[in-house]
Amino acid sequence: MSGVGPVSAFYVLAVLSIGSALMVMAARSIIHAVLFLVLFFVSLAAMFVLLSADFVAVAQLLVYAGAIGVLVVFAILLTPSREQRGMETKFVGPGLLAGAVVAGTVIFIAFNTNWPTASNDFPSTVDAIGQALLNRWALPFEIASVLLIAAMIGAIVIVGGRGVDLDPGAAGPSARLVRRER
Amino acid sequence: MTIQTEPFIVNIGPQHPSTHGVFRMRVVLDGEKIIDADMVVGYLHRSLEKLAEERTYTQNIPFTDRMDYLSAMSNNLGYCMAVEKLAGIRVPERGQYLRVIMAELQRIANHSMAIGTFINDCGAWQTPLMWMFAEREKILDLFEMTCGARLTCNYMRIGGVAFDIPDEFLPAVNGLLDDLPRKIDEYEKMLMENEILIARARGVGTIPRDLAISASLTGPMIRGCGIPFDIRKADPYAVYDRFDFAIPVGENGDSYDRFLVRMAELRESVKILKQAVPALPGGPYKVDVPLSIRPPIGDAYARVESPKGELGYYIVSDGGTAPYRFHVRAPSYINLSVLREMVIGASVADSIVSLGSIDIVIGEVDR
Amino acid sequence: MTLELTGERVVARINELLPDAHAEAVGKSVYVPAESLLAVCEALRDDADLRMQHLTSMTAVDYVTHFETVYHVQSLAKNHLAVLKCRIDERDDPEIPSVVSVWYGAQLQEREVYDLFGIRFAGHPDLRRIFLWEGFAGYPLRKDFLQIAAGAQHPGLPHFPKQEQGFGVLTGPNWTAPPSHES
Amino acid sequence: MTALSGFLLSQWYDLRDLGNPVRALIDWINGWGDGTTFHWVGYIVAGLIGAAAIGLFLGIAMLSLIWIERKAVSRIQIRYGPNRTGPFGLLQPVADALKLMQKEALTPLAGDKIVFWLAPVVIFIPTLLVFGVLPFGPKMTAANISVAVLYIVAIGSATPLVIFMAGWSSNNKYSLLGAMRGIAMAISYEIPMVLSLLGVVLFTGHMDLNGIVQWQQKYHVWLIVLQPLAALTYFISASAELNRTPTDIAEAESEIVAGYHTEYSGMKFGLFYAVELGNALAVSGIWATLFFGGWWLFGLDRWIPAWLIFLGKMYILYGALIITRGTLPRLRIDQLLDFAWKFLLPLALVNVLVVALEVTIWQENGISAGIVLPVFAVVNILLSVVLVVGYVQSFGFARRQRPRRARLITDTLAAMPQ
Amino acid sequence: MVSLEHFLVVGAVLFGIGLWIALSKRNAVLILMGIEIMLNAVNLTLVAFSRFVKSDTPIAGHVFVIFIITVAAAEASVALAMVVSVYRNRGTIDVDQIDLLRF
Repeated sequence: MSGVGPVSAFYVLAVLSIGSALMVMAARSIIHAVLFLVLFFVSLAAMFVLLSADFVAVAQLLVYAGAIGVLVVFAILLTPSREQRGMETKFVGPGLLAGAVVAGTVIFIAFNTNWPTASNDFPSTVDAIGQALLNRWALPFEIASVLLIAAMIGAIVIVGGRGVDLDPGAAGPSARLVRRER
Repeated sequence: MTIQTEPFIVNIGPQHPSTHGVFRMRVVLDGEKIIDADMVVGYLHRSLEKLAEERTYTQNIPFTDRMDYLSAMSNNLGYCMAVEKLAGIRVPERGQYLRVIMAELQRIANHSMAIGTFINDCGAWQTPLMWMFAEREKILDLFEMTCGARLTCNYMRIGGVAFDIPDEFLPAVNGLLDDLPRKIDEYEKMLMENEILIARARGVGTIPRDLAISASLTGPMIRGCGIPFDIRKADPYAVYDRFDFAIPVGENGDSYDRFLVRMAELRESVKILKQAVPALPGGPYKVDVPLSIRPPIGDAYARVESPKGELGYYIVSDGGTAPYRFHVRAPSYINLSVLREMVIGASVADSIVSLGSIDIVIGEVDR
Repeated sequence: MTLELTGERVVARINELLPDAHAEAVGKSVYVPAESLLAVCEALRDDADLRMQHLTSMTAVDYVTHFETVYHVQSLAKNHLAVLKCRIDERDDPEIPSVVSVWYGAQLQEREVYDLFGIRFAGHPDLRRIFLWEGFAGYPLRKDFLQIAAGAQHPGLPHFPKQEQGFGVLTGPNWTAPPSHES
Repeated sequence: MTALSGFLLSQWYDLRDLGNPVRALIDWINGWGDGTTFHWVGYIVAGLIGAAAIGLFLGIAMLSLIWIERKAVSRIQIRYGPNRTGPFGLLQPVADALKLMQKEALTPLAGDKIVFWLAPVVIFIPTLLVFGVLPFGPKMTAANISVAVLYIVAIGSATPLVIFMAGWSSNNKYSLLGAMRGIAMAISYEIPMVLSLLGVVLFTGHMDLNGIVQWQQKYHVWLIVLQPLAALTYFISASAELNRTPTDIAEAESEIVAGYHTEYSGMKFGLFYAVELGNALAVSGIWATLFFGGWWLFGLDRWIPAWLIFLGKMYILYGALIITRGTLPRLRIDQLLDFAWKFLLPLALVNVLVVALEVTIWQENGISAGIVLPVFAVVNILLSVVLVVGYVQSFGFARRQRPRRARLITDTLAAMPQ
Repeated sequence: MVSLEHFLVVGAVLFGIGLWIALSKRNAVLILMGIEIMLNAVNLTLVAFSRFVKSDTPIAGHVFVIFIITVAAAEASVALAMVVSVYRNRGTIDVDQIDLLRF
């Protein structure tokens, strides 16, 4: 990748994503941590655009920044706020060491293998992904959809404490909601 | 183990867009549902009942305008009738007719305001309110024509009315009475079949019939539950017994039925006015009564069907120029006694709608 | 027309229903002693003949020597109205049984009477001041409260009574709770 | 006529394509020095011009919208609307802006100051980004990316988080309640929106907006005729995402004072107010592009500049949003969520199913568009009418709840309960 | 000139940070955030591979990332559901105190 735009964009985004990831670690309150996490997701989406993977970038923006960001926010609101100071366990040091070791090995491998590089730049990945998903990877595609359904139902069953259901009496949009006492 | 979420206390407080004035409801929420509600009033308490004991009977008339400032005419009428009953004064025919005409005009103005703000609480962006204000303006112009003030008219005196109507009053009233029915049809076409309004108001703030009677509700509140109690029919004062009109009544006492009752009452008032205005007799409009009248010792209770309900005045006289005791039975205040039953268990949005359907005016609640 | 029942007719009916409740008629109103107030109200409400199901208005009057609570009761079915009164001679701590158990509508009206007259109602579910704030000393509608007529003609009332200090100028936000550090 | 059009359509003065002067400027910049060293300057200037164009357009559009909205809503309410400031009240938006600017912007003490200050700024970004994708003319799209439709939905899905930021940081019960309501509703309305857009993309085979407009130009038809169900679902769910009146429970004035922007005052509140108008304009822009043929108008765009047609359609469709705002009362939160999950979602799913069926029939046996499109149009319109009416009858109001007028009684004593 | 190694370095550093967060935080929700960061780092490297490495089906990288995104979404929802139900039963989500399996 050459040219002044992409190169400068790469460095800016690299700093942004690594910085926001670090801030998730260092944020005082957990709400700030979530917001930095969303910033991290958005910067990663921008990184994908840089790698001309436009469908993946938009999917990441939609799923991560939109859905999972809000999901984590709701989780925080449902759990007690007194623990939101995000205190660290005693593994801060060893954790940093483990992270550094893993990162180091990957970087070592990255620089020492000669990758058969070829700059394949796709004008538009959407139809290519579509074709791939429904032809070569049709089976994993179906399994993924089954997995999603299972996860959704599982989440509802685990958390569905006081579910609400429809008061059979009144029909129509104004039906009264009756909170089911489990 | 149930997680104990600490109660979420919210003040639907004195400054709130839809509490019709400085009315405060301290509400304990569990999510959207209200677990407990406590009404805090007294922000507009001027203790008129104490002040009235220091002033002569005629000086007290302006106080009655300031109580339910949206229907000043009915307030004046109630007070003057109480004093006349105490002092045994007979009001001439023309005075009686003028009183009825002004009271019914005031009812139309008040109901258009009540319906407009009720739908405003359901969330419509002031559109119905503005439509109905167009009518209300015409009526307020009529009041301004006769007694100089639009809201606090101070028009009635003990023994009759303060001024006779100017010449351009009758044509203006007749013009108004001609296009009012058409306008009311237009409101009904706009509001009656509105699915969202039905969804928001039907079944909200329902009051059972026996609770309505036992909680001494009056006006559209009790008529919404299907009980046709209206003082103009039960205890016809002034010349109401000469007109034939009907009392609208709802079915199951929810906010939507109260809205239907108020809409139908608009029509009934027009029917009364159509009979009263042509039959306006000539002759004196006022019996001259000494300014500092001294009614005989004793007490009297007179009541009037104000747009909010039964407005009663209990006056005790000790023979002096000032009333010994001046008590007002305020319909808005007593209609609030069912607020807890309507609000607890409902969501925040529903509680605002049911509060709007009671149609309270804080001046009357706090006195 | 709403028939305003005379005192004798109501008392006659009461004596039939409750012989020992010695109520007496004075003109159009019926004086009922405090002890038998609840029984009389209950009887009037459930009686098929009078059917007093709707308590229209409930208030009190301060006759300097004694208090009087006034109940205007009416029957929607029979379309007649009666006036019950109850004398309370006690001046400094008047107490009277509450009729909330008979008519639910009396709840707010009794709170108002307690707030403005200081008459306590036994059996009232939630007897608190409704218009004035808890720290307000004195009951405004009593005749001996800040007698303005005795010469003080200025309309505004610079002095409002505070809890312990009797008369004193109430300033700023601390006029509700009595300042704890002083007492 | 030909002389005039010749002059107008000559390369330099082709009003239909505002890109010319910009293209000339960038070529001139790139020509500096020895032709290649300053390309990065050209690159940055082109980016800046695109951004400035959208920013300026949005700023002016918002000012005009404030005036249009206030005048139109007042017309619905039979009153004059602003007519004091300047002729016909035209300076009212300026007056509003100045008023908001000089008002003091308070910050709640116990609130989260940084997040509180950040929320109004961040909420502006999605609005601007959506305009970057809208095709104002055949060659006038800031960024004609190939996944434009999904991009619009992705940007839309970021707003609930910003609403949460605003609601959480103002440390006020009403705003937290409003923020929670806003998020719950925005999420549950996102799915019908995505499915309705899926229907359009499936039918036209393009995901970029300019492609869709060209598709409509090629087949000489507006998509609303072919996809009425998708248009209806998109309009309702998009106006729900915007918190416009039938569904403005996130900032319901009558219930929770002003929802998530209760604590905001001064220009911060101004930003929230302007963003709401900007989003509404964006939605009507998307609606115009997808269903009403964007900048194309049955060949008329040879004479009238394309961007003028697009602006006209955008403002006309914005009128639809004004009408719903002026007339409909607000639904309750649980009714709204019911409406999304029980009415919009099935409708959108059925629409996607039908469209997929139609596309396979059309592509497989290669029937010419001339025959197949009118047939699809009729089938789709009939289907949408049947579905909507069928739903309303079955799920709508049971007969017994249908409101009757109040019962009129003349002889009241007889009708009294004993 | 930005080449494959640059993206791999960024991916590795992000993965390290994600691991660090997951290991050192006491609040279960924060651990989950760390896992999300690690997954995203993997996504980045995959897309970088599909962009720079010679292969007959370069789109495979993208498809793989799509699958990772769906799995991550499902995993996040189930994990947070568990966190909430753990809080509901234990009254706390402090990872140190949830040590029933520890001997």
